[in-house]
Amino acid sequence: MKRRVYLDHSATTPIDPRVVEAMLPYLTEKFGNPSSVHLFGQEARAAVDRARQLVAELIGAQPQELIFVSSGTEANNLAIRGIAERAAPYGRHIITSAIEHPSVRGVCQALEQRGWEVTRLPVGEDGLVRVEDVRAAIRPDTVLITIMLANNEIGTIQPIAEISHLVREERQRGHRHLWFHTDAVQAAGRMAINVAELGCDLLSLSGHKLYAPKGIGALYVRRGVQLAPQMLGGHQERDRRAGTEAVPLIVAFGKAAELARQELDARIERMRALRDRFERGVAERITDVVFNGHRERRLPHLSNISFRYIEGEGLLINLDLQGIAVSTGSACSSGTLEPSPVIRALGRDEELARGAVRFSLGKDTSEEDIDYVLEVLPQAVESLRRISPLYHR
Amino acid sequence: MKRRVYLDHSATTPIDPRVVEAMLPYLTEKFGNPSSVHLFGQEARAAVDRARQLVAELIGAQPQELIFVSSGTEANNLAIRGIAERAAPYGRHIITSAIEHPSVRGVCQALEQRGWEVTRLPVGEDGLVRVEDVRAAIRPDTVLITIMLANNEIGTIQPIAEISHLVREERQRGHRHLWFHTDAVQAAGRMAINVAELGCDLLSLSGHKLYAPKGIGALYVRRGVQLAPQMLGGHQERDRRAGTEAVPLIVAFGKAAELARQELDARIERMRALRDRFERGVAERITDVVFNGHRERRLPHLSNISFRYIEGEGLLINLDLQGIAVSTGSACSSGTLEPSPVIRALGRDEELARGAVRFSLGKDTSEEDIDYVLEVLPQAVESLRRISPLYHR
Amino acid sequence: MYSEIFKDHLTHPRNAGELADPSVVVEESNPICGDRLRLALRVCEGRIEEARFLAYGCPPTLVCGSIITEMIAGLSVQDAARLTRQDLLDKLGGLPSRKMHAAALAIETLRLALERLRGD
Amino acid sequence: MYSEIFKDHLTHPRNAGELADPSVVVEESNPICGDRLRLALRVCEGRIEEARFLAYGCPPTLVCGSIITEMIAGLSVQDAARLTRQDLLDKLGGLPSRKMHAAALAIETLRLALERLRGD
Ligand SMILES: Cc1ncc(COP(=O)(O)O)c(C=O)c1O
Ligand SMILES: Cc1ncc(COP(=O)(O)O)c(C=O)c1O
Ligand code: FES
Ligand code: FES
Repeated sequence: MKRRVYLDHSATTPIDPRVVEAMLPYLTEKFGNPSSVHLFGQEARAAVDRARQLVAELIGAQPQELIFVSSGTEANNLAIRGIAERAAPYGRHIITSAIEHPSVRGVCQALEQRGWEVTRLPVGEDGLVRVEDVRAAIRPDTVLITIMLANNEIGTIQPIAEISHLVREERQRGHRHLWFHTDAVQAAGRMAINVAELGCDLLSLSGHKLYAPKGIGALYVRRGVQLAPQMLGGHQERDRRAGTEAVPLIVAFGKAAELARQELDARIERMRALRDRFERGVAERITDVVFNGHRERRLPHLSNISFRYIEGEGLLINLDLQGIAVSTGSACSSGTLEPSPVIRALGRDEELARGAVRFSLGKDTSEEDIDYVLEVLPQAVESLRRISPLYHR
Repeated sequence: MKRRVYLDHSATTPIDPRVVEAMLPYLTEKFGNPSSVHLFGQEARAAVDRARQLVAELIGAQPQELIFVSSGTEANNLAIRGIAERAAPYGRHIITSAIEHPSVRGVCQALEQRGWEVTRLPVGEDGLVRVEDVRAAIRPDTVLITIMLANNEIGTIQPIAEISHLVREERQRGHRHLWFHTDAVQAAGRMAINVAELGCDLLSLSGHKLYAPKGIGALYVRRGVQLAPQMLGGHQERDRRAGTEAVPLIVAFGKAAELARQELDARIERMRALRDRFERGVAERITDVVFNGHRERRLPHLSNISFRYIEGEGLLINLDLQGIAVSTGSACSSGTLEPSPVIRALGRDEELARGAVRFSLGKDTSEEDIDYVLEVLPQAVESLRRISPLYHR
Repeated sequence: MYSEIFKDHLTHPRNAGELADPSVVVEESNPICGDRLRLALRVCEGRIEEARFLAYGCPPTLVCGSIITEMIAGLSVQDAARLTRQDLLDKLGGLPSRKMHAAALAIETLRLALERLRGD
Repeated sequence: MYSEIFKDHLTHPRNAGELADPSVVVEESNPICGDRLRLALRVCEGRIEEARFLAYGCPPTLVCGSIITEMIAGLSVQDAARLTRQDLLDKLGGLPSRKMHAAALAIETLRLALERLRGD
């Protein structure tokens, strides 16, 4: 069979074999329910505790500050709805950005329908939120700011520490009921994360973006922050998220977090070098391309490119038939007709928004992979352009 | 090492090796995100579709009537909150039973705190809800009845089909905004389930009770029933539950459901025979015991016994130290001081409630396992009774 | 998700490009999503001798352009006018429901081209 | 969850039962949860010669009964009166916080027994 190159690590990552190995005992003999008092249960409980420690270490948190949930989407839902439910008596205004993941966007929209006000901050052409815009948007009834750490389509890294600084100033001025959440689902494992340095109150993670299986995520909740639980009827996760713990997935997440922490620098260096080589290759070989997102302040594994005159999905399928997996916009929002709202938010015209393709590398992407894509991509673009009426204008 | 006998299958089950085998490819090479358009994604999508078909077949449903969620707890939350949110304009009264799982109890309680009224039907000494009590409790503003199919502590099987009959009569009388949910988490794989025969509108399932891993569940929602989604911001599960699908767990759940359907009769027969042998052995060897729950209308794998004069947890640990895993009450409600509300609901005094122990068998429990327990249990009970002041009264 | 024929046309579009001496050229854009299709026909004695297309948009739009030119090349104008959306769908092995309007665009563009011809 | 000493006392309780000729017998019940502890002491010349217990309730209550009788056997009444909850906890390897009241019950029952003795 022809070469297969997976360049869609922003959608999901393959599971690291060391992670599979770590979770395997919990899929076989160590199957206890952590709530059980007997040995089987205690064994499972201990494994969950160890994993919690490892995930906490990835972001510089305390283990008891983490709540395991089923996905990044659930982490975002829990964070925003959990704060909103508690904070409603103090105000019903939320500040967010125009380029959040659909799960943040969706929850904010639902709150809007219940009478909340939502300010969606624009981003510049570089895909970055301006701290000054955040400052200007804060009102006395603002209770939550939710701005992602790194974007999932263009990889831009938002000035979270600076926004936290603002939030602390506000609090000192007596604005006590103001919380700050950041969605770090796309960032984790691709940049160093330290909650103390970021200064946020809540932070979302998802396992399957860092070589753990799908079905597990976590929400960091800074000690002292009160959150209304959204899954009710059980004492798990210190009464903050009911339901039998997904022990094998939690163990896997722990192992993946440990590896991500240990190997972070090497992964970043490798991915960035290959990504830059890729982008240079594209710039040399293909005309009329626009690179999306700030050149420096972005994740090292991701390259978002708009190809003029053509539409991304045709290119995606063309590449797929040649063994190369990429994506247009966010996998989660696919199935819709609208061109990516993220690329539109950069001020790009509709043609560039529809022509945007995301190439996202992984820790195991090789030079050969990139060379193969550089070989195939120009022809694929060319063949689509040849049939485009826009190209023949 | 000494023999280890796991008799806590109601808390969780070991994963069937055939289930592990089925899911393994989705933990390794087939890691795609089902929302992705490329081949990796389509492969994952196809696997999810197949699994959905298999789970649907277990309960006689159509695949599109199933929503995959992360646990039985989430299924119950989604069912009750999802209906309540939609139905609120028509009434704010719920009927439930006194012996529901904490996840149903917890959600009902939370609704009560928001101004809903909840009628909790008692059960008889046999642990069964009376259909006449349900009839009498229905009011014009009743929008939801939620009564479990089989109880998790004593295994009693509620008259769900009869209650559905009532609900249909009510609807014919013009009471259109009335829905019926049943929690079948404990029942699935231990009795035949057919949603057409049961006649319910919603039904909850959990993978880890039928030899699939923890972290996956499903909610059956009869075609046409409108449910407000609780996890927002993504098109997954036909817009009814956002978040990247837990593909390996879904595949595992599908395989486990297939096996449960194929082997159901044999499993039931085997477990019932061993359970009955166990109960006969206990009755012969130990005095002052009370068997809890209706003798016939109950699941075949479960035996709940109150040992007079002693407390369950001491017995649990004593048995655990001899390699036997059992539980007191529901694993999920452990960590509290209150004696099991389920046993209390049967009208037992507090001593019997505190002395209740649940023995729950699995499809692979053997005669030798039971014989070992019958050898160890009488001594353990005796040794605890010897130090009990109640015994020396 | 897509049929083999579909993929084949996507990677090897037939009759792509422009005609040196077209009898008619029309370009239509889809009001729903902005996809575009340009058809150029050379007709001689009531028969479509050559057909060329250019398309911009999602894969179904591109493929419909390629397939429809293949279907009409050599047909009489009358026969071409009788082609339906369903004929096109049958040929390309179906489309997901949310992409049906790609086939509608192709048929509509063809209809317009034939009308324009008659009008000349 | 529980220490080795704890498990050992649970499966092999020391000094369980009643005394034929006790100097004092007290039975206390825990107001929080209804657990019960009965202590019987035989005291001779200010020294606890023998101690027996009976207990009903959760494992910590049972174990506290067993351990406290072991701790006080042979002690002078004065020394026994000086035993604290912490001494007991140290001996049994700690308790989860929600079970601390089991140790409290044991100390309280001992205190009452010694008081009753003095009162006689
Ligand atoms: C930035 C961001 N937030 C949230 C999510 C949702 O996470 P999950 O796929 O675990 O539901 C994603 C994944 O697509 C993401 O990239
Ligand atoms: C009857 C019943 N309902 C719901 C649940 C909760 O399911 P899960 O453990 O998957 O959250 C359980 C499991 O303890 C149960 O027995
Ligand atoms: S997106 Fe409308 S036809 Fe292509
Ligand atoms: S339950 Fe209170 S001390 Fe045992």
